[in-house]
Amino acid sequence: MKYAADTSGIFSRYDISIEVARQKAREVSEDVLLQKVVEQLVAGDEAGVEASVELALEHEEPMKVINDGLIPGMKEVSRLWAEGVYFLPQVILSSDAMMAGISLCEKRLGKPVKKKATVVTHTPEGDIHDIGQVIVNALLNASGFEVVNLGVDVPVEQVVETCRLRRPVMLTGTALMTTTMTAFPRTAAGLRELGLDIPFVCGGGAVTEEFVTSFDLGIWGRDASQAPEMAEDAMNGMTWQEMRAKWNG
Amino acid sequence: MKYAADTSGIFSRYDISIEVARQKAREVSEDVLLQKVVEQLVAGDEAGVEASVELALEHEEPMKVINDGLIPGMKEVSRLWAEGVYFLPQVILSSDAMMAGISLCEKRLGKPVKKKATVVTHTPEGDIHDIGQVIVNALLNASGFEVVNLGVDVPVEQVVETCRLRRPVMLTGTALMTTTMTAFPRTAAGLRELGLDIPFVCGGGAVTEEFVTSFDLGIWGRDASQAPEMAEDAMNGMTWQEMRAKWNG
Amino acid sequence: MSLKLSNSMAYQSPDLMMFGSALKPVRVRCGMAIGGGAVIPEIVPHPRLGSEQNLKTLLREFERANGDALEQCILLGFPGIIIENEHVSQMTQNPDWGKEIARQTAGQIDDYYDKYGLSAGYRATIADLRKPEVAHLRRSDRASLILEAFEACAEHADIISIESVGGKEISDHAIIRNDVTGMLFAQAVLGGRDMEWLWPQIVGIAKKRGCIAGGDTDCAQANVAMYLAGGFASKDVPHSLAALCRAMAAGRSLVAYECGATGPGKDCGYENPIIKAITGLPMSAEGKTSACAHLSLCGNVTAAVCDLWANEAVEYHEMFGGTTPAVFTEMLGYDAAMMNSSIALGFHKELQACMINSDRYRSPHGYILCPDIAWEIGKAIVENNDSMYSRAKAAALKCGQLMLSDARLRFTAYERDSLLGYMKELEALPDREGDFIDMCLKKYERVKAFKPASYEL
Amino acid sequence: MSLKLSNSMAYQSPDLMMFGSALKPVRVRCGMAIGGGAVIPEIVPHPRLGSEQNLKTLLREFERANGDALEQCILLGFPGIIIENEHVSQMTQNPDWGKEIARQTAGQIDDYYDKYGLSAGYRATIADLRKPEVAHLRRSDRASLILEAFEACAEHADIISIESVGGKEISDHAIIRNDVTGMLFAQAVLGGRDMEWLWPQIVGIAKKRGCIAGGDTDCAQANVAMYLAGGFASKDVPHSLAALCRAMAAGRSLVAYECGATGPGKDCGYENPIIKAITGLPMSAEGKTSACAHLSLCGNVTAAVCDLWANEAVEYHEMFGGTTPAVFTEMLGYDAAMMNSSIALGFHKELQACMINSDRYRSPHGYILCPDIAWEIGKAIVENNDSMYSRAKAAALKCGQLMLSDARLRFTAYERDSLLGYMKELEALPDREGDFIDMCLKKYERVKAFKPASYEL
Ligand SMILES: [Zn+2]
Ligand SMILES: [Zn+2]
Ligand SMILES: [Zn+2]
Repeated sequence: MKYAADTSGIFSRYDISIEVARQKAREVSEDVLLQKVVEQLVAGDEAGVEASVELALEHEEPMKVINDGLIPGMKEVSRLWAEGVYFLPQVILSSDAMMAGISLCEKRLGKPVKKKATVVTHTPEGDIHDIGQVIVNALLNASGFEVVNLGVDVPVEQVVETCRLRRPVMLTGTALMTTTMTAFPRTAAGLRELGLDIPFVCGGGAVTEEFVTSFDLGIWGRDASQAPEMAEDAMNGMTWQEMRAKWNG
Repeated sequence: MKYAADTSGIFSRYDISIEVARQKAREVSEDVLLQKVVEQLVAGDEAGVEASVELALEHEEPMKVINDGLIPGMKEVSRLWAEGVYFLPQVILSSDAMMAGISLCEKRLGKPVKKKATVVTHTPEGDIHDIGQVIVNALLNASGFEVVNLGVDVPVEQVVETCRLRRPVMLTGTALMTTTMTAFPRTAAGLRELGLDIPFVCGGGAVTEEFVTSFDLGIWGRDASQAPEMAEDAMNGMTWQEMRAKWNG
Repeated sequence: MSLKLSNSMAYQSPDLMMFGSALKPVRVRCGMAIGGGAVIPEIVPHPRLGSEQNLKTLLREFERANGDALEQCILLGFPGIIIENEHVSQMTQNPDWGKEIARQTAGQIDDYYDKYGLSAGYRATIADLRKPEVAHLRRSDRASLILEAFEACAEHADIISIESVGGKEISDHAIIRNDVTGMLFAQAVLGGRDMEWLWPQIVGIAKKRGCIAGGDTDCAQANVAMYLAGGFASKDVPHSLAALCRAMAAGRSLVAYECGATGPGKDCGYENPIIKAITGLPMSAEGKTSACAHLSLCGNVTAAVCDLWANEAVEYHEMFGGTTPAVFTEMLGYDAAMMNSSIALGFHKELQACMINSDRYRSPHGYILCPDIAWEIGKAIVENNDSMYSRAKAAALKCGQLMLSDARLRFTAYERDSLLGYMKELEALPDREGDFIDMCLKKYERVKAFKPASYEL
Repeated sequence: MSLKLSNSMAYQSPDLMMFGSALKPVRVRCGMAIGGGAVIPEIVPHPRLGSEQNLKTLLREFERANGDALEQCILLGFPGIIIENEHVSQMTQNPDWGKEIARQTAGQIDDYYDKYGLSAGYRATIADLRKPEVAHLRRSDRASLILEAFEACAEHADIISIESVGGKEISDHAIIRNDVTGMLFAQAVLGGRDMEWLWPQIVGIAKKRGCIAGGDTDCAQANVAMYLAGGFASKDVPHSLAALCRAMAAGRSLVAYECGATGPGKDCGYENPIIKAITGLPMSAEGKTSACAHLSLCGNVTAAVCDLWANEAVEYHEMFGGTTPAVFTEMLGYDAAMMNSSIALGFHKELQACMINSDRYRSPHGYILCPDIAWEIGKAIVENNDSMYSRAKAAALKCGQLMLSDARLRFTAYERDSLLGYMKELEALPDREGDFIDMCLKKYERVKAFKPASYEL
């Protein structure tokens, strides 16, 4: 087999030319023990976070470990992701590590830490490529939301009933096939009937902006990574109309 | 340059394997002079038709030349086209020849022959590939309809006004670009406002069945060759709903 | 006539013609050469229904469509791309609209160049609003408007083009009547004369603005014939007539380059291989990857000597894999990558042979676009350059002779009889252009939209 | 385990592998051979939103979509085509629906054969409804239903296939955590075991009904990794991990053929070149012309040893040039025509070299699908056939070594570091499958949907 000596007319490796130089995490805390928590968290090392949180808890209050260690650490991870330094798995691993650390703090506190707000997530009919909801769940967890994950193949009635009981600030739905996304407008209609004007973010494969913005409550999500910021908006009281104006169009 | 000896894996010449054997026109009239008219007409020979019509008119009434010569000749052409023997240009040339023959008969009659019914045709905004209306006009003429051809770049108001004045049994519109077909629903609305429920056949390039059947009066035309039969349906009193049910879906 | 008609072949042999290389490459503003050794994809998105309502919605539509194409190049590592926007009528009717869209796209291209080093260029194709039925081709508001639109777009675009319509009123009449004489008159005499008036003005504007005068295509005539000829089950127009129209189109579209256009010729100019043989200028082509716009029986062979590889037109909307401009950029870009691989490997002659063999004997149209046949037709054009009429007639006759002389090109009985009829008709035509014009003015005087004054006849 | 794992290579050298030819071609009902010397297009239309409402609307939708593809072959002179319908869930949930659509399509195919002599075949791909989260993979209504659907479709279809989902609950967890161990467990151990249960039943049904048991694809795992790896600007999953997952997928998908499937393997099985090297069976592939479904960094190279050339999935709707099945049939058919031209000319090695050079150094995924690399990975599989685990691990290690050993394949620093990390992790894994399974059962016991009983673990 013959290989071309000059490939410049064939392809350009933009990934290499634009690679962002790796950065170390910034120093977040002057407390050596808490800074250690941060570093382990930024490294996505779950066992390491558990160890350093245990150590920190010997000297600090659990809420301080959370507020001055785990949360700023996760913020640092988000920054590295936003700047193109981190890849998704690094964020997920840090999120897993944070959840493990919080769990230890909660054990010490003797009660669960209050979450920011509740988000319900679901997939009306699963497809073999459907990983969107898995990512959405992990990112929402990492951002401090309580995630009620209904999983795949969820009937419309169950989604509506869960929203009635849990009163989430936001509902998400992912679908990959056009023939399953018909569930979305029916879900939205069910919520409206109960007077629940919950922003309903829909996304995934075949789900188009045009379709989602054709029914009330619907906001089109282009990418799973948008979920946390959308949830913040909803938590801060934005209506679905305001969210649609901000995120779509 | 090297050429492959065996092209069977590359292409199949279905056109050759399915070619319909050429057929002579059937004998339509026992009258030698009228049969001559038929043969010239089927051959698409305008000058020949004119000559043989002149000859026939020396012995026959003009309406007999039309009804027993020109019209059965054109029917024979339509049959040959429907059976895949004739190509479009042969139909158009025969149509031209028929119009010339009828014109001679009308001169002898001293008045125009009554047409079957009126059809209005137009193109809201012309595109350089737009030949659909030209074909529709020729085929409708050939089938004995009075064609009011508004041409290209016709404003909605002019179409509606013409329909109000001429009361056609059918309106056609052709468009090639999506950005011009927005005129169709506006035209349809204009007609409905005046209570004119005229079947409005729309077709051409970017015009989809889905779009045309989304507004009242609209019937989607897949191909210019459907126009005469559609006009017959309209003339026979079919409503736009009935025509849509027959031709679309 | 003052225009000097081409009298020689730029390529001394069809064997020298190859995709990706033209004898006279041109450069877009970012420096990327067209015809300089690599095939570049040319993507043509079309705005959705409703987006033409106002400038704002149209700007947004093209921002997405053109942006999606640029982004796809980065995602997949394509080194370069040309984006063409064919004006919907509103963009030419309001020259500012065309200008703002050109400005916006030039800005997007600059951004991608700065951020990633992507080489890209923008072709603005003005809509020819001059409908022969409703406007004088030279003296009418519509005629002024298109020149104004050229001026406006030339400031930002890399390339300006048009698909001019001179002669269409006659060709629409003739093509559905098997009238090869009418097609010759429409394409060579009317189309040629209209271009001779139009193109020096376009070239002047391009020179003033520092952009490239791309070229013209006989989309309005030869492509209508090709579309009507359709596939193997179609019964509208014989394929042999469509092939003759293509040969005649070469004599017509050549006028743009004789007036100073430098290429790249437009994708839908299937006559471009003939023109490249004569002029040595770079050409765009479309084939299988323009199936989104229309079918064709020459899906691969049209790539044989192309410099840009295009999709003709795809309406903007979503597919599972992304928006249509992204999807078609991917397909065009990989087609180009394969061609460029062959160049880098020295296998370009072999790849070209595969393209040619795919379609050479599939249909008459594919046959005459093979480089060797295209070159022969070009030679007939330059050797019969007494007039636009004489060269187009010579092109058609040569085209017909070549088709009939190759036993491997098969015809149905109907196609063959039709072709023999056209040849006889062409051979019987007068020698001198003046006589031919006199004959046609009389023959077509009753054709509704035909106004000889539009052509100063 | 009773299944005999492959212990030799069907192809003695990668140089012997070529598009259009397989060592063991198969024939569809009309007699057309797949892998018998010509590449055949395989079109996959997807029904529109709403058409799944009832059997009548769905029948009408597929009647149009499949009919448009067949008609396009006639219009353009394509000698043969395979139509694949991937079941939307309703077609498998109601096995009669899938059956009626198969019956209708078989009728359409017969009509085109009778009228024109077109050679066509129909592949029915059953939807794997067995979601590990909600159903036992072997003992549940959903498991029974898919077997019932196979029975129903096998009566009329030429080829039956599935994209089975065993292991997906672990791979979804692992892929976004950079967890190569989890991917190995999901693909080789769980996916392999599930296929070992499923495929003998499919093969039995096919034999009984006289149709072809096509094959499986690791769409649910390796393709999810590939989609997430995305293009050059994506930051979801390293491309080097997606490449390792592809190598491991070969060990998994191979099980179908070891259970008696004969190919053609499904288009989206990018692991198919490796499997073809081992088995000699015909394989479908997709590349640039499946841009409608998803982007890929291996648009040309996947054609290098394909027998069918496909588009993965395109939703039915209208484009300017016709409906999407017609448009994509045209593009696929011309791609195939070019490959078949090269075979007829004896230029197939040159064309294959162009395909390979297009993508070999574009990305890791393109690199490992080159025939020589795919063959080496296949060799590692058959030489380490103690267990499904050992061969998939060997495939991944060989894949990583080959990627790292070719200096022309460039990596970003992040990609290289990631790859080195995966290699170290893989090397540290236990030798024996039993030990590995014990380790993983413990490691993943908290993963929500994972039920070891579904795999009899
Ligand atoms: Zn064009
Ligand atoms: Zn898939
Ligand atoms: Zn798949």
